[in-house]
Amino acid sequence: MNPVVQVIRLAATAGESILVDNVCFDVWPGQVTALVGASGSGKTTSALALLGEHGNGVRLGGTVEVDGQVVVDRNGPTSAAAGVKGRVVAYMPQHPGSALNPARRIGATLRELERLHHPTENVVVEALRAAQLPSDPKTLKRFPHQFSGGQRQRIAMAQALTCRPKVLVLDEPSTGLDSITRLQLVSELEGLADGGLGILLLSHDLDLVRALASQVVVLSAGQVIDSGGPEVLAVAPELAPAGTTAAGKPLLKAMSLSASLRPRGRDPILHGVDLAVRPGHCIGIVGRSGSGKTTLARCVAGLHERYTGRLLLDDQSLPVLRKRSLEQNRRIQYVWQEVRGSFDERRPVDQQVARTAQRLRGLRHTEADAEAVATLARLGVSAITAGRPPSRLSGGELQRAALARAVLAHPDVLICDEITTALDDHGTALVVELLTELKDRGTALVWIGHDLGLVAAVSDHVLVIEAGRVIEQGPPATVMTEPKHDLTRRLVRAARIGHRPPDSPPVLTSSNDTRSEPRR
Amino acid sequence: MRSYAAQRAALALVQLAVLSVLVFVLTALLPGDAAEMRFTETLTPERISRMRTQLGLDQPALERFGHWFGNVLTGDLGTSLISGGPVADIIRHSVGATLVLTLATLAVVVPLAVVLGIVMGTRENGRLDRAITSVTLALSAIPDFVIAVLLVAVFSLKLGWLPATWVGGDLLASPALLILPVAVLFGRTVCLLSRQVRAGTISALQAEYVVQARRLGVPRRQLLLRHVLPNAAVPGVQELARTGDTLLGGVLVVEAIFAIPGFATALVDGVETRDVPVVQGLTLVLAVAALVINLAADLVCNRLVPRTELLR
Amino acid sequence: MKARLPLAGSVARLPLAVSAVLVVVPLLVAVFGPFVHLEAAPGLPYSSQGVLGTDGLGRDVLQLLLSGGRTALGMAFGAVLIAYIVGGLIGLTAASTRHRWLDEALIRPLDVLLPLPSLLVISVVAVGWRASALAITFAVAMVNVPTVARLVRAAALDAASSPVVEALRMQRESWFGIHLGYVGRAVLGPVAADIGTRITLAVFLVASVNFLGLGLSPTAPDWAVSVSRNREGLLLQPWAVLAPAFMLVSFTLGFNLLADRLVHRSRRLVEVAR
Amino acid sequence: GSGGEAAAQPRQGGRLRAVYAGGGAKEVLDPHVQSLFVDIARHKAMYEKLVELGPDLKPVPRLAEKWEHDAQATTWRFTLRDATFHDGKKLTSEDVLYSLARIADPAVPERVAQSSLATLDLRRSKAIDARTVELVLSAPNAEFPALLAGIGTQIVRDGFKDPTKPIGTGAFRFVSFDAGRSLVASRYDDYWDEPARIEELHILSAESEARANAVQGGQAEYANDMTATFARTAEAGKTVRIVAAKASTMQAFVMKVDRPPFDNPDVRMAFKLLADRQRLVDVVLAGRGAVGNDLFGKGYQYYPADLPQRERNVEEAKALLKKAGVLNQEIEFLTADASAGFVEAATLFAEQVAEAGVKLKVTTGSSQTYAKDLLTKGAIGNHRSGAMPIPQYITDRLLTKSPFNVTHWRRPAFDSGFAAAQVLTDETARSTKYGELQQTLRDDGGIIAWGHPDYLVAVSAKVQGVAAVPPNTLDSGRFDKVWLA
Ligand SMILES: Nc1ncnc2c1ncn2[C@@H]1O[C@H](COP(=O)(O)OP(=O)(O)OP(=O)(O)O)[C@@H](O)[C@H]1O
Ligand SMILES: Nc1ncnc2c1ncn2[C@@H]1O[C@H](COP(=O)(O)OP(=O)(O)OP(=O)(O)O)[C@@H](O)[C@H]1O
Ligand SMILES: [Mg+2]
Ligand SMILES: [Mg+2]
Ligand code: NI
Repeated sequence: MNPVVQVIRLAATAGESILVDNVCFDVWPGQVTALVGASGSGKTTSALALLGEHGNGVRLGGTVEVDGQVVVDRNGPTSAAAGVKGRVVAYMPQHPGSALNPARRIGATLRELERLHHPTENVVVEALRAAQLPSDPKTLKRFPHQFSGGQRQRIAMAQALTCRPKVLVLDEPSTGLDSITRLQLVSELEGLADGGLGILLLSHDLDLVRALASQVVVLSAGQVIDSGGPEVLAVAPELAPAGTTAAGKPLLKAMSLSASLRPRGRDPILHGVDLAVRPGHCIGIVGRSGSGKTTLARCVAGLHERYTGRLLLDDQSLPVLRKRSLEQNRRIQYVWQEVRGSFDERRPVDQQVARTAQRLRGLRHTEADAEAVATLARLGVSAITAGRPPSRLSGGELQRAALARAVLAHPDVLICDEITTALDDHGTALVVELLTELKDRGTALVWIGHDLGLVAAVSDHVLVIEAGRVIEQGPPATVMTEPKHDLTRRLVRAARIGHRPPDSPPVLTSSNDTRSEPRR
Repeated sequence: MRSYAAQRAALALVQLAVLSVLVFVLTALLPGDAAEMRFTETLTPERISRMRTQLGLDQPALERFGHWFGNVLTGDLGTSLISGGPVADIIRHSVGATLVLTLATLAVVVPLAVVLGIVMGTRENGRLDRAITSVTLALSAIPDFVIAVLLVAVFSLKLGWLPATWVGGDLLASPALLILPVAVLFGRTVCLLSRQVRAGTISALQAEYVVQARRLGVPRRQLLLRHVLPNAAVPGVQELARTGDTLLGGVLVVEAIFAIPGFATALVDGVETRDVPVVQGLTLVLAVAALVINLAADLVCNRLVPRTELLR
Repeated sequence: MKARLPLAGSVARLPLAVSAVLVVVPLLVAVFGPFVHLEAAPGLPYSSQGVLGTDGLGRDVLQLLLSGGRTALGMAFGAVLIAYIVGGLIGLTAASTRHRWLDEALIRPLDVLLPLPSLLVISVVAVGWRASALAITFAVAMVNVPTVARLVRAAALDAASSPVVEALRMQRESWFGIHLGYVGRAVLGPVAADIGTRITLAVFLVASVNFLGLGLSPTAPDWAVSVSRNREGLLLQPWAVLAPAFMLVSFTLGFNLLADRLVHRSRRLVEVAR
Repeated sequence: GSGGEAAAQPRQGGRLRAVYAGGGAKEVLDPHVQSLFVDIARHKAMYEKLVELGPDLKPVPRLAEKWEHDAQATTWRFTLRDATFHDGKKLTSEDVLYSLARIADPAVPERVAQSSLATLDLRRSKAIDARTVELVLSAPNAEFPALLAGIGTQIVRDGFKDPTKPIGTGAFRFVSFDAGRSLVASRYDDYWDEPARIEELHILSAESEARANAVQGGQAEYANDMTATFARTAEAGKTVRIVAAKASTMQAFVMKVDRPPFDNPDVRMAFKLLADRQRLVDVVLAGRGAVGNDLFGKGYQYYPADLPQRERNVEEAKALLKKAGVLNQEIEFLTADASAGFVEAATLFAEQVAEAGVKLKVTTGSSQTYAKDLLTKGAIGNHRSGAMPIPQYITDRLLTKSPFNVTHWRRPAFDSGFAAAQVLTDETARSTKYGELQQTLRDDGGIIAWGHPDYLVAVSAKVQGVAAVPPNTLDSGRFDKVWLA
C-alpha cells in the first residue's frame, strides 16, 4: 500500500521569516496521521500545503505529492493543485460552523458539490449518513442557523465527505467541545478511517491524538522535532484529586438561585442552584456546554441581573453589581470566559490591568502599574507584550492578563470561567501555581472548566450541572471515581480517552447533545 | 414568523395613525387656508369667506380631522379643496409618472450597481476598482439639479437629441422622454448602491464559508454567483430601501425641471395651496409605500441570508 | 438604523492635495468671500462685462460668487451640527439609560417619524416660513435627527452592552470613565464615517430647496439660487450658472473624496492593528 | 402688425400644441369660474362671449352682432348672431339669460364675473325674441358692453349644469381635460366664423422653463407668456419665432396711500421720481417693454397719451423726502415670486431708492398668498396687471368699494367723477372725463407704473397667423385663425 500524501522537505517562508522548514510526513489510506505542536508551530501552514494553498505573502517550497500528483514543488504550488481541491483532499477548518454559508440551504450546497465532483452518483445521502445526520428532504431544506453547534460541525463534515476525498484534513476539531461530544467525534473519525479514508489531524489536544493517531508528527517552531507512533507522546500524568482540607464558615453562599434570560422568569437557564464556598476553598463546576455554568458565575459576580434566590457574602445579602459597595465589589471578582471581548481595543493591556488596583484598592498610578507588571510577569506575560493593545496579544496571553486584572483587586472570592482553554501545559501550570498561592492566603475560588482532570486537581468540592440544575456534588475524589448520576459517569468516562480505551461505545444519538435541538 | 408579521403590521398601523395627526398639525401650522389660496384679483373678501364656509374650513380643526379620519377608515380619501375632485383621483394621476420614473431608474441602476459592485469587490483596490470608485463618486458629488441643467443645455438645447420636457410629449410614443430624467437620478443612486454591493462582496469573499467552498473545489463563476452574490446583495437591498426617501427628494427636482406631473410636485403643490386632504392622502400613500418597502426589504434580506435578525 | 457600512471602501485615488483644494477653495470663498467688495458697475442682464460676466439682473457674477457661499454651505453645516447635537443626545441617552421605558420613549417616536417624507417637512417649513435661512436649516436638521439618533444609539448600544463595559464596571470605573472613555470613543468611528456623507447630503438638500424656489429669496446671491435663476440664460452667459455650480460640485466632490480617504485610512489602521 | 410673415396660402389640418402657464389643481373647466390664463385660453377655444375686446381694448361684437342702448345707458338690446352650439342647437336669447343667471348665482361665490356684472338686473331683463335680448341695469353704465367682454362671461347653453361636459359655440369642441396638464379639443366644423384650419388643439400647462424647452424641442408649437431672456436666446436660433405685442401689460409698484409714509403725497411723489424706469425696463424686462408714466393702459382706449413722461429726479425727490422727514428711514417692501420680475424689480428699486437715502427692505413672501397679502399687508409692493379696458381697471382697483384696491385709493370725489363719466353716452365727453381722472391718479395716486412689458409669445417656425395683440383681446390666444405651414 502506498501513502496517499507524501510531504517531503516542505518549506514555507514569509519574507525573511521561516514559518515551516524541512517538514516531512505521509498520510496513509485508512489511517490517522496527527500533526501536533504548540500554537503557531506551523500545523495549519503545513496542512494547507496539501491543497497548494498558502497565506498572503507566504512562499511554499519542497515537494508535496497527493495521490500521485505533485501539488507543490520547488517553485511553489503547481497547476495540478486546482484539481486536487475537494476531490482528493478535503479540508475542515478550525471552526467549521462559520464555514457554512448562512444564505444557502444545506441541501443546495451538498448537491452543488455532488454535481461538481460526482455527478452520476448519489453521494449526498451517503455523506450525511457517514456524518451521522438524517438525510430526509426536510433536513436538507434547513439553513445552517437552524442547527445546533454540534450538528453544524457534522454538516461541515458532510460537505467535505460529499466530495468523497481520499484525504480528510481536520484542523483542531475538538476545541470547545465537552468531553462527551469529543468522544463522539473520536468514534466518528474512527469509522471514517475504517472506511479507507486517510485522515490528517491537526491538534494540540494530546489525548485526542493518542486515541486516534497511528502516526504522530511533532512540530515545534516550524520544524519536525519527533515523529513515529503515538508512543512519541509522553503519557499524561494522572492528576491526583485534591482532598477536602480547610473547614470553616462559608464565605459565599447562594441559595436556590434561579436565573432566566428574559424578564419575569421567561426562558429560564438556572433552576434552584445552591452553592457555598469557604475561605481558602475551591469549588469546581463542570457540565456540558450550554448547561448554565457561565450564567451561574455571572449571577454570583452580579453581572446577570435576572435571577431569584439569595446571595450572601459573610452572611450579608449581596445585591447585583451596580448596587454593590466598593468593598463588596472588590471582594468578588470574575474572570471572563471570552476574554478578548472584555478588553478595550484602544488601550494597552497593562493599563487596563492596573486600573483594578487603582479603582478598587486606591493605589496610586505607579504602584498599580508596578503590581500589574509583576503579576503579569509571574503568569509568563512580559511587560513588552502587555504594553500592546489587546488585538496584538495571543489568546493565551490575554487569558492570563484577564486573570491578573481580577487578581489585582485582592479578591476574597475569585470566579474563574474556563480560564485555561487557550493555554498550553506550561501556561496552565503558572496559572495553577498563582491560584494555589491565593487559596493558601484564604481566597475562595469558583473554578469552571471542562477539563475534568484539571478541575479535580484544583478543587475541593465539585458540582455537576446539567440543564441549569445541580445533578451531583461531592469531593472530587468521590465524584471522579464513583459517579452516581448517569451524565457524570459519561463525562468521567469520556474524559479518559487517550488514557485508557473507553469501556463501552459512546451513545451517539443527537438527543444527548444539549445544544442539538434545532433552533428557529 | 406570523407573530413577527403581526407585530410589524400593528406597528405600521400606529405609525400611520400618528403620522396622519402629525401631517394634519403640520399643515394646520401653515399660515392661510385653501380658501385664501383661491383668492384672485376678482374675488371679494366677502366671497372668500363664503367659500371658506362651503369648504367647511370654518369648523374646528379637531372636527375636520375627525371627519377626514373617519372617512379614511371607510376607504374614502376625501375631495380636494382646490379642484373639488376626489383625492384618490389626484393620487392615481400623479403616482403613475413618478412610478414610471422610479422604476425606470431602478431598472437601470440596480443591475448596473450589482455588476459594478461585484467587479469592484472582486478586484479590491485594483486599478479597475479605483477607476469605478472615482467615477461613481464624482457622479454622486454633483447635485442633481446641476446635472439636470447641464444635461438639458447640452443634449436638448444645443444638440437637440433628446426631449427636455414632458410637456407635449407622450411617454408611449417617445420613450426617449425618460432618458434625461433617469440620467439625472442615476448618478447618486448607482454610487450608493454599487458601493454597498462592493462592501458586501468584499466581506463575503473574505468569509470563511467562501474560502471553504473554494477549498472544496467550487469554481470561481459558481462561487461568485451562488455563494457571494446573495450575501453581497443584503447591504444593497437595505440601502435600496433607505434610498427611497432620498430618491423622492431627487425626484422633485427632476419633476420640476422636466415638468413631469408626478407625486413630488403634487405634494409640494398641495402644501403650497393648503389642500390639506390632498397632502394627507399623498403622505398616507407615501408612508404606506415606505413601510411596505422596508418590510419587503427585510423579508428579502431574510430570504437571502436567513440569519439576518428580523426585529432590528 | 444600523451603522452604515462605511460608504467609502477604497482610497481616494486623486492625490490628497487635489481633494483638499477642491474642498478648501469653496470653503474659503464661503467664509471670506462676503468681506470682499469688488468695484463692479451694474451692467445689463447676461452681458460679458467683468471677469465672469453678469447675471440676469446685471449683477457681477464674481461678486455674487463671493457672497453666495455663506448660505449655500453654512446652512448645510448648521443643519448637520444641529442634527448631531439633538440626535446624538437622544441616541446616547437612549443607549446608556438603564430604564427601558426611557429608551422606548426616546426611540419609538423616531420610528414613527421615519416614514414621514422629508420632502413634506421641508416643503411645509419652506412654504410656512418662506425665505428664512434659519427655518430651512432647522427643517433639514430635523429631517436628519431620526437617522442620526438611531445611528448613535446603535453604535453606543453595541458598545454599552459589550463585556468591556461589564469589565469596567467590575473595576468600578466611574460613569464618565465608562461613557466618555469607552462608549463615546466607540461611537466616534461610525459617526465620523457618517458625518462625511451627511454633510454632502445636507448641501444637496439645502441646495435643492433653494433651487426649487422654496428657500431663499430669488435674488439672493446663494450659489444654488444663482444656478436656478440663471439657467434660463445658460446659453447667453454660461458663467452665471457654471461658476456657482462649479463651487457646489467642487465642495461636494472634494468632501466625498476626502471622506472616502479618511474612512479607508481608519479601516486600514484597524486592519493593521489586528 | 401680424406675426405671420405674409406666408403663402393657409394650410388645413394638423395638430397644434399650445403651452400656457399652468395652475395645477387650481385649473377649472367651468367657464364662469376661470381665472388663470390657461383657463381663459381653454374656454376661449370652446366658448364665446357676447362681446370681445379689440386690440385697443375697445369692445367689438362677437356672439352679439350689434347692440343699442337707451339714452341713460340703462337698457341694452343685443342682437345675437346665427351661431350653433356643438350639440347642434341654435343660440337663442334664453341661452344668454341662462348664462347671465348662472354667473350671478349667489350660492357659487367663485363665479368671477359676479362683481363686474353686479349692476345687471336680471329680473327686468328679458328675451325680446329668439335672437334679441334686452338687458336692464340697475345703474346706468355706458361701458356695459366692455363688462360683457370681461373674464368669465362666456355664453353657455340653456340648462348647462355639468362643466365637465363643455358645450359652447366656439371653434373647437371638447375632447378631454386633465387639470394641470392638458385639454384636447377638435375642430368644430359648423363654426359660424369660418371653421378653424387646424384639426386638433392641445392646450397644455407648464412652468416657464418647460414652456421654453417644449417649444424649442418641438414638443409644442405655441408657448404663451415667455420671458425676455428666452426671447433673446430664441432669436439667436431658427426654430422658434417670437411674436411680441408691444407694451401690452403693466408692471408697477403700489404704495398704500393711507399708510405711513405713503399717506404723505410728497413721499409718493418722491418715490415716483426715484424710479429709474429705463434701467428697470432694461434689466427686469431685458429691454423688452416701454417705460411707464404711472398710469395703466398705455395705448388703450381712453389713455391720456398727451401727459408728459415722468423722468427720474433724485435731487427733487431728496428734497421732498427731507420735507416729509423720512430720510434714513427703513421701509419694508413686500414682494414675492408670484409673477416674473417681481423680486428682481423690487431689489433693483431698493437700490435706486437707496441713492436718496431711504432704505427699502425687500421681504419675499409667499407667492400663493401674495395677491391677498398685497391687499392687506405692508405699505409698498409689486403689482402687475394684464390687459383690460381702463374703466374696468378703475372699477376693480381704484374705487372706494373696489375689491382689489391695493393702493387703498379711496377718494369720494374720484368715485363720483368716475360714476359721472360712466353714464356719459358720448364717447368724446367720456374720454375727456376719464383723462382728467387719470391725471389725478398719475400725480397723487399710489401707482408707480414703471414699465409696460411686451407680451411675448413663442411659436415654432411653421406656425402662421398668430397676431401680436395684448392678452385678453379677441385675437390673442385665438387658434381658429392659425395654421401650420
Ligand atoms: N500569511 C502569513 N504571513 C506571515 N506569517 C504567517 C502567515 N500565516 C501564518 N503565519 C505564521 O506562521 C506560523 C505558523 O502558523 P500556523 O497557522 O501554521 O500555526 P498553527 O500551528 O496552525 O497554530 P494554531 O495552533 O494556533 O492554529 C505562525 O507563527 C504564524 O504567525
Ligand atoms: N444571550 C443569550 N441568548 C440566548 N441564549 C443564551 C444567552 N446566554 C446564554 N444562553 C443560553 O443559556 C444556556 C446556558 O448558557 P451558559 O453560557 O451559562 O452555558 P455554559 O455552561 O457556560 O456553556 P459553555 O461551556 O459553552 O460556556 C445555553 O443554552 C445558552 O445557549
Ligand atoms: Mg492552526
Ligand atoms: Mg460558559
Ligand atoms: Ni436602520
